[in-house]
Amino acid sequence: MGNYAKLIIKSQTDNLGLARITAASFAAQLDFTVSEIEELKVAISEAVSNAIVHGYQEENGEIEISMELSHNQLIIVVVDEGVGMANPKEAFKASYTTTDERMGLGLTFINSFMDKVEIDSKVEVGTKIKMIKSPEQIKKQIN
Amino acid sequence: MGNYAKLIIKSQTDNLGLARITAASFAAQLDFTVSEIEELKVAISEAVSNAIVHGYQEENGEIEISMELSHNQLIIVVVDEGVGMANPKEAFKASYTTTDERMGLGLTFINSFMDKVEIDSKVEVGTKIKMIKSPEQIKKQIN
Amino acid sequence: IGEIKRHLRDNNPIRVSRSLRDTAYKALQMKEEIESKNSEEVNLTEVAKEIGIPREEIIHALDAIQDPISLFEPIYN
Ligand SMILES: Nc1ncnc2c1ncn2[C@@H]1O[C@H](COP(=O)(O)OP(=O)(O)O)[C@@H](O)[C@H]1O
Ligand SMILES: Nc1ncnc2c1ncn2[C@@H]1O[C@H](COP(=O)(O)OP(=O)(O)O)[C@@H](O)[C@H]1O
Ligand SMILES: [Mg+2]
Ligand SMILES: [Mg+2]
Repeated sequence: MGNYAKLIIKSQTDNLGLARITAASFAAQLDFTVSEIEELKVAISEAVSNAIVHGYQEENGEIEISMELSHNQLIIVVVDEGVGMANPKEAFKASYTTTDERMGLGLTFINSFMDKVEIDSKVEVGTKIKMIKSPEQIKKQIN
Repeated sequence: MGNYAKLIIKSQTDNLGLARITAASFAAQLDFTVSEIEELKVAISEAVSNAIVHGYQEENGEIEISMELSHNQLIIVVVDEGVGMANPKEAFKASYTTTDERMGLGLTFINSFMDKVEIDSKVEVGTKIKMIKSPEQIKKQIN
Repeated sequence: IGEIKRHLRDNNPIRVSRSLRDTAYKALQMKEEIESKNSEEVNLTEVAKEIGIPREEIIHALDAIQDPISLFEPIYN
């Protein structure tokens, strides 16, 4: 197995920056461009803020962010043990949101910035979102 | 309890920068000055590289870095499950080292940059180093 | 003056210190420079090598000079 790291944070908005910087620093081991790193940071922010706002509904909880490198791929998994979702597929729809004042674009952005996204969620158990991205440069070399 | 976070990394020199930046971002929640943050980063680097070089002797292993805020104090604990030490007190002596090519100043730096340092170590079990630091600014206000 | 100082302190946490700004500025300048030569997007590792600053430090610096992403209106541009 390649390099990996895991960050566990309290479910607090304060910790968004921490999650973003840690994931981006880990990602920097691959040859990502500066803008790919920015995309990654947006994806992490959205996934972690979903865990804080929706998963734990701003209550106390822990969020686990696992990072792994495997064959020039970055694999990031964000897990919460919050309220979960009955139908995670639906959450991917653009502008789908269960919170009035929000825009429902978080998952849409995650989807467009990452190569592959999988959600696994169960009501009252929690949510796991797995996101994969490789540097564009590598993808070009392979093709 | 105040905010906390935990980072788990593979015992690889590649991950030193990750540990340093994660700890620095976490620490930024307190009013540390730029040079205090730099001091902190040196202390983390020394503790984590000791775990990699001495604890795991460059072999595979995991290092856990726990960070906690409590009453304006930053508490950082670095744990390895490596070879451990028979006499951790001795390790604090300036220029004490068990590796020829090293300078034996890591723990001396940690000691001078942090307010309080405790080592707990057991041969063949591992080593735990706890480091505490508060912003100078806060200490002045209290006195 | 006390109030201005407090305002500056409250709005300029450690994350946007002078040294972080300098690092971010150097990184962005080098990025532009390499990209104008190669007309291709440069990766972070190259920028880090050119300016002799570790990648993680550049990430921290670039993150610090951005406006914090709001939970309700994240930056989408
Ligand atoms: N970690 C999570 N736990 C529970 N529900 C979630 C989680 N992440 C997303 N959701 C659900 O998916 C919806 C869409 O998420 P998203 O696209 O980020 O939009 P928004 O956060 O603006 O509502 C949310 O409104 C919420 O109902
Ligand atoms: N995590 C650790 N596991 C085992 N031994 C350690 C650990 N940290 C420090 N030591 C011991 O303490 C000594 C002094 O450490 P340090 O002051 O950092 O100097 P140096 O790393 O240059 O040897 C090391 O040489 C080693 O014998
Ligand atoms: Mg969202
Ligand atoms: Mg040392």
